[in-house]
Amino acid sequence: MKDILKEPVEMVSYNENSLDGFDAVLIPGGFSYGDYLRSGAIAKFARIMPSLIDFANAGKPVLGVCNGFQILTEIGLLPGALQNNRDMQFISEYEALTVENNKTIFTSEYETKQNIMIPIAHGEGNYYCSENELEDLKANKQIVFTYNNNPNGSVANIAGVTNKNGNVMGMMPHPERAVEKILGSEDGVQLFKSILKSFRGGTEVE
Amino acid sequence: MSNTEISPQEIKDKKVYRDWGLTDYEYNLISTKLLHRLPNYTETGLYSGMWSEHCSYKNSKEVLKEFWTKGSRVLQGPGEGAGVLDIGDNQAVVFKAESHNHPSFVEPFEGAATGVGGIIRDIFSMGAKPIASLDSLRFGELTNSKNKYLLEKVVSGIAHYGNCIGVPTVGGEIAFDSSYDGNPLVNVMCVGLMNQDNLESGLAQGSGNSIIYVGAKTGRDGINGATFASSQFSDEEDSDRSAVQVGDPFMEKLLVDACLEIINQHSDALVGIQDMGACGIVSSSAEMASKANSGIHINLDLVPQREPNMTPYEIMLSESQERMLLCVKKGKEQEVIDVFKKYGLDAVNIGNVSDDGRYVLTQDNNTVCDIPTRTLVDDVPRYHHESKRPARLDKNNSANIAVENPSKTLTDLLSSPTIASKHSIYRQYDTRVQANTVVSPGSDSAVVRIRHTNKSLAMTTDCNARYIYLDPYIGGQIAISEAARNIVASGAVPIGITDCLNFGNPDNAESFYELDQSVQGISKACQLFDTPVISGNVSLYNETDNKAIYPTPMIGMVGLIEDNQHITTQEFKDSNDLIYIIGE
Amino acid sequence: MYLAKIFVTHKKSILDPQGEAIKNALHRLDYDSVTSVSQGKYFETKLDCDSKEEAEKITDSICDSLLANPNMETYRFEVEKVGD
Amino acid sequence: MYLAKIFVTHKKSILDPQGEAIKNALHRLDYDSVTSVSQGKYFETKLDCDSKEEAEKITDSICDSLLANPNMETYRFEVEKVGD
Ligand SMILES: Nc1ncnc2c1ncn2[C@@H]1O[C@H](COP(=O)(O)OP(=O)(O)O)[C@@H](O)[C@H]1O
Repeated sequence: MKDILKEPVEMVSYNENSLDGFDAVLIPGGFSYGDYLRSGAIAKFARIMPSLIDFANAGKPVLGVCNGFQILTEIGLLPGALQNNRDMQFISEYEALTVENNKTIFTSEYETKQNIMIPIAHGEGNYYCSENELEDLKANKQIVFTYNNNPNGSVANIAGVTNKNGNVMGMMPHPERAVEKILGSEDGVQLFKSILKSFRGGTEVE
Repeated sequence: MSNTEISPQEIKDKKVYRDWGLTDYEYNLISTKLLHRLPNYTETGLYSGMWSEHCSYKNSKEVLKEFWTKGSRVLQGPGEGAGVLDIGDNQAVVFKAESHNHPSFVEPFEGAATGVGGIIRDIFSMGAKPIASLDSLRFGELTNSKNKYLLEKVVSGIAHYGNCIGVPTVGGEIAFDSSYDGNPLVNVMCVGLMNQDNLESGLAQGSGNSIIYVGAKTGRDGINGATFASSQFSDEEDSDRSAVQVGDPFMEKLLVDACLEIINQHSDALVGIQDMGACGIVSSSAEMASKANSGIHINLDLVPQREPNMTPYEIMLSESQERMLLCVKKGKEQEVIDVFKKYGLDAVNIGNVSDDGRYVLTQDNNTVCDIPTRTLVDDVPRYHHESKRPARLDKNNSANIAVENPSKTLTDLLSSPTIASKHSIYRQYDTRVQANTVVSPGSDSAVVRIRHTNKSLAMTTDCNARYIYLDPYIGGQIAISEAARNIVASGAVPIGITDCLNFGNPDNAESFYELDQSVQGISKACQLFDTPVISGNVSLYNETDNKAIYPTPMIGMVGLIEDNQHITTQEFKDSNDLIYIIGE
Repeated sequence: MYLAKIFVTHKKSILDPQGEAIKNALHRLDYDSVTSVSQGKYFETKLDCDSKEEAEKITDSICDSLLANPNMETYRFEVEKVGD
Repeated sequence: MYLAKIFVTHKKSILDPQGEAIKNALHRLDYDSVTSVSQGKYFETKLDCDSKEEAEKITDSICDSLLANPNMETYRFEVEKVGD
């Protein structure tokens, strides 16, 4: 964010208890608490979490990537759960995704059905939700990204979903690792531009 | 091994020291020349660990002297946790490789994982942020299900540790040959990046300064791992289970962050820092003290312990993972301990530096060890080995290979596991975490950019052991040349190497010849490529039932890319591009 | 002191990738008589409580909040009194 | 058809980072009465065998060769006859 879009960002420790003054929250990947037990299971009790839930319930944007997605499902801000990959191996790979819904604050800079390349790196990225939940997700257009070649066994090829309100999104692929040409893809940049654009009441971001 | 300690006299009479790997000659040297008395149980244990090949290099020092270690970029050559090279702009690259062969055979997942953890500690103990790791693996043929199992577990162990701690595994190499049946090789290399001002060393000096223990508690895991690593396998030892160490990458992540914070922000408090690797507390503390001609006094009651009733021997030789030893200026202890506290890590002042040169341990107010520090580190005998050229080298080695059906030969070659794509392996590694990986596995060498500059580092591991087997001297040169070709092909200039010398028993004159000659070949080639040897590791006794592995000196090479425009990858880019073959 | 033995298992309706992977591995090893495998987690916790009821209450609450993910898992446990 | 319930647990002397992490999390959540946690695995397998003895023999062999890691883990199991 800081390097590419020249926007100020700050790291907030899991041990703090306030998110006052922030416009948006990104919960990054990485293995919180060693991911013992289940990914995200222990992190959901970090001291910052109640503030995060308030922040999300106030309608402000929250994006969870990879481990961040797992945490958001664990604390109930997003439906479903993430379980072990179908073949039980960690997978690190560039994956082709389809943008299913570009009417969210996270995806307005993409075209619907646009194909993008974003890397994944996870061992527990196999998205699961019940049939009823899946019907709801579809009906509310909460499915934002799908995999073109489902690498991990996710239900309905789901790679990223939002909450009903559309202000909380979780995704297993790493858009923040696809923001520079030198690293292989810039397809993640539009996602961050979309968020900024929504703050600025729809003004384009350069 | 029982916990009831036997008396010094019994150790001598029953030659118990032999079970711990000390020879009669070594034991007599210790008792008659160095101590002028019989060492007690604890002391004998400390000597057996410190005088093992793994800690002392007593069988390989003669050979390692031959390595070319100079060069204008060298800020730190062999001898510290890792080597350091100047890459300009006041920055430095730090790297080293380490073998974890024996532990990975006994317990492949944890053995490989803790190998990664250990090499990462070597890197940040120098003051560098670990930015990438690579591996170099050898197994027997995959037609054997035990080898398949080892491969699967080793790869997932490396993946687990690297992925959890957030250091990308960006490359490596792997080959299969029946000579590694029963003795796989698991070598890992780590590369770090630092500001030259932060260069640290493993020193304990200044009488009265404090020795601080940080990280995981000490348990009985891996006790005597180093002496164990230096003795031959036999089929019975398959069931040896005492040496299993379990890694905790999350703890290590905290250790990295906390130690780097101390190095960056509290350097005036810090005298020296070293990781506790092979032979745990004894090797780190004795090496740090002997480097500064200091003595050291440790109170074992203060060492954090995971299990009750541990003996001094067990505490000192435990190889529990994720532990560091620091020497901190008197009066600054709390400042340092507070930083670790913030990260939720145990940090305890367990002793002090002294100026009497003695290595003193106390437990329950009893002195359990009091010996000159230098006898643990500097007085280890160095062995000169007989070298004999293996007869096979003088046989007519030329082979006539007639290819009758080229397309079949091609598909046969491509489907042999050693040549086939390694995608199924490296897809399990998080190759891009930290978001600096420009070229991930699948090309010639990996490329990791240096953020906020226009520069990058290229890195590769290589060794074709068959060439070394056929001609150790030329084979050694070929290994360096192959690594250099991979580095150059990615657009970088080779700047230095690390190595892991995996060989058989040096007492076997032919094995020793292979070691000696390949080191000379490597050294010669390094001089020609201007790639000094700045760090490395030796793993001897890689034998099963007296049959040695192929001699396998793994080379880890790093290159510098001064302008990111120069980065190139392996694949063909466009149709109609011309293809050239360069060279003979 | 009480000992709780806790079993966390996959809900039946959900595909269990671990169980499947193990079953396939067993078949490759010629254990053909194995017709199904499910893998769950097994915890043993020691609790310093005054009564069995209290230990059960705490165990239930721990399972609910941390040890099991109610979206995909169910749990059951047994509590017994033990020495020290 | 037989059902085997298999418990795989950590050997005592071996570091158990998972158990520690869970215990620490529980203490942060003020479950102070929990004095120790160890995490193991729990399997249920169905076996199509002719006798309980045979099912037990196979289960033992499966544990030994695949489900438990003899370097770090121990196991125990119970086999019972079930329908279908
Ligand atoms: N064990 C491994 N771990 C990670 N990457 C590997 C491993 N083995 C091979 N690779 C990667 O696969 C690619 C091809 O490797 P290799 O066949 O050794 O290439 P070369 O012969 O050109 O050196 C390289 O990018 C290398 O880093």
